Amino acid sequence: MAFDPVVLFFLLGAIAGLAKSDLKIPMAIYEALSIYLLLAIGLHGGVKLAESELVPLILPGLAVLTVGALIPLLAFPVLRWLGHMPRADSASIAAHYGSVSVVTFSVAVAFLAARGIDYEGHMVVFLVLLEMPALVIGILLARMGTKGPVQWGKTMHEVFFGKSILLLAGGLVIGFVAGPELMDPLEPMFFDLFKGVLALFLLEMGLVASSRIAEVRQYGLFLVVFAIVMPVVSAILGILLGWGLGMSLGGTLLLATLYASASYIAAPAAMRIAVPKANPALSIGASLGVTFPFNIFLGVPLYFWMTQWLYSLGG
Amino acid sequence: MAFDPVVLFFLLGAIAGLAKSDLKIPMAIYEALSIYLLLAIGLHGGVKLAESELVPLILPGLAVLTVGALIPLLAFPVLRWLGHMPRADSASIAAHYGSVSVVTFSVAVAFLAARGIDYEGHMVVFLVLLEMPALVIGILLARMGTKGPVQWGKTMHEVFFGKSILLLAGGLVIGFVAGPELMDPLEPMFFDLFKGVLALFLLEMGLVASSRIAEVRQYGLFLVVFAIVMPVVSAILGILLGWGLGMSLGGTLLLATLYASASYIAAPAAMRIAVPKANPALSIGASLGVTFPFNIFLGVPLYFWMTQWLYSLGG
Amino acid sequence: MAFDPVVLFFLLGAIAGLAKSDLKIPMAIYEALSIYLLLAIGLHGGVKLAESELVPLILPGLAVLTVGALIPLLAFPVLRWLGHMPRADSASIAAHYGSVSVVTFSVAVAFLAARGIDYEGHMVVFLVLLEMPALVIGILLARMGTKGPVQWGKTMHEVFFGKSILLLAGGLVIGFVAGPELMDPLEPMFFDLFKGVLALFLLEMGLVASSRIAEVRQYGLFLVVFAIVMPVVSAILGILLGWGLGMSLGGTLLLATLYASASYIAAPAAMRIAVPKANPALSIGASLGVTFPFNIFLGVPLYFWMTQWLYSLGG
Amino acid sequence: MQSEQMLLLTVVAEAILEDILIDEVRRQGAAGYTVSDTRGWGKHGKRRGNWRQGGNIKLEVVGSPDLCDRIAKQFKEQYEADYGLLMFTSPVTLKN
Amino acid sequence: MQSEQMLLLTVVAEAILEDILIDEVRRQGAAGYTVSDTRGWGKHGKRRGNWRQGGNIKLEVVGSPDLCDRIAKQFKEQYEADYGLLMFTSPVTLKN
Amino acid sequence: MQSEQMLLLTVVAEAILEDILIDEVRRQGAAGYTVSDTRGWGKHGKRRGNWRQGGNIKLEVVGSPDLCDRIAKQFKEQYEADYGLLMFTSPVTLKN
Ligand SMILES: Nc1ncnc2c1ncn2[C@@H]1O[C@H](COP(=O)(O)O)[C@@H](O)[C@H]1O
Ligand SMILES: Nc1ncnc2c1ncn2[C@@H]1O[C@H](COP(=O)(O)O)[C@@H](O)[C@H]1O
Ligand SMILES: Nc1ncnc2c1ncn2[C@@H]1O[C@H](COP(=O)(O)O)[C@@H](O)[C@H]1O
Ligand code: NA
Ligand code: NA
Ligand code: NA
Repeated sequence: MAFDPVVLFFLLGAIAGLAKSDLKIPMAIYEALSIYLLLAIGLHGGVKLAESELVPLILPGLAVLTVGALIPLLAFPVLRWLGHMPRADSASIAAHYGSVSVVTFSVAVAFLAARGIDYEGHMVVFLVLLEMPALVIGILLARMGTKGPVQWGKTMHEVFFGKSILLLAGGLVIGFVAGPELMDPLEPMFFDLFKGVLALFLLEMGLVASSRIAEVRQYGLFLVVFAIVMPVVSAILGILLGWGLGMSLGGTLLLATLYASASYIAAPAAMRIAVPKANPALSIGASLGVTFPFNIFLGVPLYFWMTQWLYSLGG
Repeated sequence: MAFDPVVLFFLLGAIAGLAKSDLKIPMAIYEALSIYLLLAIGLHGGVKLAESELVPLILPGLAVLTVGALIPLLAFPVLRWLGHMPRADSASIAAHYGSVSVVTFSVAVAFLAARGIDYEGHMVVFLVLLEMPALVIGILLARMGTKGPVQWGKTMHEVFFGKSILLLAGGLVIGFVAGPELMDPLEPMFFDLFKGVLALFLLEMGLVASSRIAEVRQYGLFLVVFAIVMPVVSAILGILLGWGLGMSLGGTLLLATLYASASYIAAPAAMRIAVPKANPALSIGASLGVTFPFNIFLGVPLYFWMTQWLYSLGG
Repeated sequence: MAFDPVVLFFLLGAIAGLAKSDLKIPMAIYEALSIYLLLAIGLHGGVKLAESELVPLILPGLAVLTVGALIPLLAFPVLRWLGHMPRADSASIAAHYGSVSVVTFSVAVAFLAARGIDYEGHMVVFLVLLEMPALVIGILLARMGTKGPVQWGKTMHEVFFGKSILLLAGGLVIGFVAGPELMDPLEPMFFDLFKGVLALFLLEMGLVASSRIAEVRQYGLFLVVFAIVMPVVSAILGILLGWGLGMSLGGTLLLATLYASASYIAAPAAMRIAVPKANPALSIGASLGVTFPFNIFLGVPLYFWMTQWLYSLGG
Repeated sequence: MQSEQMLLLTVVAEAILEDILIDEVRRQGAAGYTVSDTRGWGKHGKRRGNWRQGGNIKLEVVGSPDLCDRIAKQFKEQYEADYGLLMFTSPVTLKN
Repeated sequence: MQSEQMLLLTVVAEAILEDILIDEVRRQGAAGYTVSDTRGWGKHGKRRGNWRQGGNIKLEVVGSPDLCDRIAKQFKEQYEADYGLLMFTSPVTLKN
Repeated sequence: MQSEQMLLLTVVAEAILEDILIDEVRRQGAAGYTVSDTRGWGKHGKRRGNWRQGGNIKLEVVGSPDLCDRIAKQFKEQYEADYGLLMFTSPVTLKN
């Protein structure tokens, strides 16, 4: 299997982390790279969206949201009763897996680009939409059976005006309003450099993930298995739905990847405020230390292979 | 009116700021973006200058400087006697409005580029020249009638070797010495990315300006009105002068924008040292919270419209 | 002599530093630029290497390493007995001059690119190989005649997993594995921007070097003379070896530059841990304050001129 | 401010709490506060500071013993159970 | 340095004053100083630290009570009226 | 932790020592530590903090007088001769 070079940067970062190298991406750079990626993905989607019709998207959008909401509801009981995990942790992890990862999505986009496969521009709209509901469900799951007020105001604010949603949605609107022509002078920055920035970000992700793997190991095999099986199950849901909605091959892969991916930017921040009893090392460890590398190395190619197989039947 | 997408980034930043989003551009990135913009503008001008003759610029340069020096002398009495503001504040604000804003200039450059309108390469020389004199005038205005020594040495050093002048002038010289050919391998960095970096910088400017608007509101309507009327008056001076000097349409727009723009990088630093009694919240609030957004959204198109109108008469 | 504009950025930085300007490159940006340069040089070399055969490189590689190891062994006695410097300092400085500078190498690469001269792709392999041995030799030289355990583990770890080697070697492997085609989407980031990033890095180097020059002056003329003569001697070794090995003109210039350059990223970190008695102001002052500017302004053109002269004889 | 013995209250906490803690400090009537970015390690594990919310902040408030006590008590009640938190006071002499 | 009781003088001030304050500290004969970047809020409003000069620095000097007094007095005279400034001392025991 | 008088040990040192010092602090049995980036000047010259290893770190440990003494003694022996280093303690009252 020929890996896309970007995922090799993750490997390099992970090696540096495991070898306790003095390589460190400064915090300011990490923040800047993530701001760039969120904006660029948003702008990209906005420009694509400007070329498509919006009304026919409403029903598929609802379907994508509904199935997306199933994921945390599926994950929670597994974690709670199969994994014997505390309620708060089960809810928080479920929220992480119901939400999405922009970087995993970006790797899948790069995967398609390398193969010259097109996809629907509104996938980025789905990305924005899918980020939030799982967080709300996770908070509700955590609250059930406990008392005391949940900091809803603060939490909803954290979610809606958190930088993830704000930059994705903001980029989407700017790209949409401006359209392809006016965006032209911004292309060298936000399109041409995209994959290079992604590579640098993955380097840092490798550094971080390597420290998380050690942490997640403490919590036993169950969580590791969950962090691998859950995304595959979610991806299958995505493939079936994409196929059912008549989406393109590329679009279906992206939907599968969205479902399969677990959040580690928006979800941790929101859960830390709304579900303080949940141990963040567990959820970030699973999503960043296991699921993220699984997805970019094996998951995306696997989901692609499954999608192709299904589409070859249907075609 | 179709806005250039770069100004939409300002809007996005302002929304994030007003909504108290957790989006933050790290200080190191802000510093890096501003270093980049100053250098790139300088290099750009230097390369253009390398293609033009220098001697015929001396007289127009003097005219541009002289009229530029009028602006703080005009602003000061208005602030002092119409606005009843303390001497120090009147002088400091006058200095801010007499000096120039590199980012406003950049937005006007992008405005011209989007319309395919050319301009004189030496405009960047004017940008460098106009940055300083207003600061000196402001300091003198603040000193009149007070006693005690002014920290001239420290202040002049702050101005001449402040990063603004240094990077602009440095870039100008490098671009001029190297010329278009040798600059070629630096183009992807300093030219192609220019508008993208400007967009990111405007995102941060929006974040900052949103916090300044609240502050300036405290000081009453007078300052807000001043921050809108003053740039229009200055722009008109610029348009008349550009027209009188026989400058091109593009060049005249840039001169008007220079006069209309108010400094918020070099001036605040110099004034804080040289006129400590002036309240920085007032001057930065007016220049960044009101004049800057006014200029990029309404001012530049307005000055362009006025210039076009004048030139259609003359032609 | 028409200077490449990138070295003018060094001059601008040095002027800013000497004039005590408030221009500062934030630490995070410095770190990011150096990470970029190391990675980009590695990737560049890897892609070039993917197009060449590896086996015939083993013998020349050994020759390059052997001659490279001579340099610190030559420098040490000069410093110790001619310069009457303490053992620790002599050893540490010898290690700095035996190791290599990635930025000096980059300036030479840009020098060749501007002249359209090609070079062997495996030069970057030599760059990686030459970084380490001199450090080990320096440590051994410092230990001779003293007692107490050397922190070998810590030091070797510092060297092998220091960010320099890790990013260079990592980039090399990624570029090699991916090959030119898969690297294509990474080109805008890692190739097109290379010279621009180098320019910004040199700006910072100028700022830093200007503060080092003052420090090195304290230590008298001997060190300054050493910091100029030593690189020329090393370069001559490199030119003769390159010529003897039948390398191309461009390759020989790069080899000469590698030998002539002195480390200021990897070596200082390793020496500070392994030879704590050595005064870091001495070694960094000489390598960064004198040798680095000497090399980029005069050295590289001089070595090129010498190489050309030799090759014109041979040809 | 100068007559009475003043205390410096130092709070090290997860960076995500910055805005909440600051609001509380202002509500309790402090005359000011100072914040800086830090990293560290404690009962809640390692805080590397790789990114903003993976690090700690240090919040410092100079105030009367009573004010510092009130703030510390409030923080202890609300955040000690679930968040990384270290709080201590030390006597200081104001010089302005 | 160890015999006498030493003080730690902490100065929080607008970042633009960094070089001026440092020069003064050296002129007064301090053996060293330490500076870090901070943000905060006080009588002069919010100092967000979005960019270098929109933030504060914290300057720390370990020295004799006399030295710390001299420095603080000088700063108070020159900068308190017009700049954001907080200064306090606390007793410390040197360990090297 | 609250019964006994606690000390805050502050160590300012060259940034390259960060990992080594931290390992030692944990080995000596501290319950935690806090690190921040600083710059400064002292006997070993100016530490500008232009890049990571050209600056200083400040390492803070709250612990018993005995622990702080042990750590300071160890650092003094191993690093004072060759590295930029400043160490001092001050009494603190834990609030959690
Ligand atoms: N004994 C200590 N000395 C210094 N800092 C500490 C100590 N204990 C905890 N901290 C800091 O407080 C943060 C939270 O502590 P904890 O709740 O123990 O994880 C840690 O990440 C450290 O930065
Ligand atoms: N009571 C306080 N406690 C902690 N820090 C303070 C306090 N008052 C002021 N500061 C800091 O000192 C800076 C200047 O104070 P001020 O002159 O009151 O605006 C503020 O921005 C804060 O960082
Ligand atoms: N008297 C002092 N007050 C505050 N900080 C100091 C003092 N002396 C040294 N330092 C800090 O400790 C570091 C190392 O000190 P030194 O070993 O004296 O060079 C310096 O770079 C300063 O950051
Ligand atoms: Na998901
Ligand atoms: Na103006
Ligand atoms: Na060398």
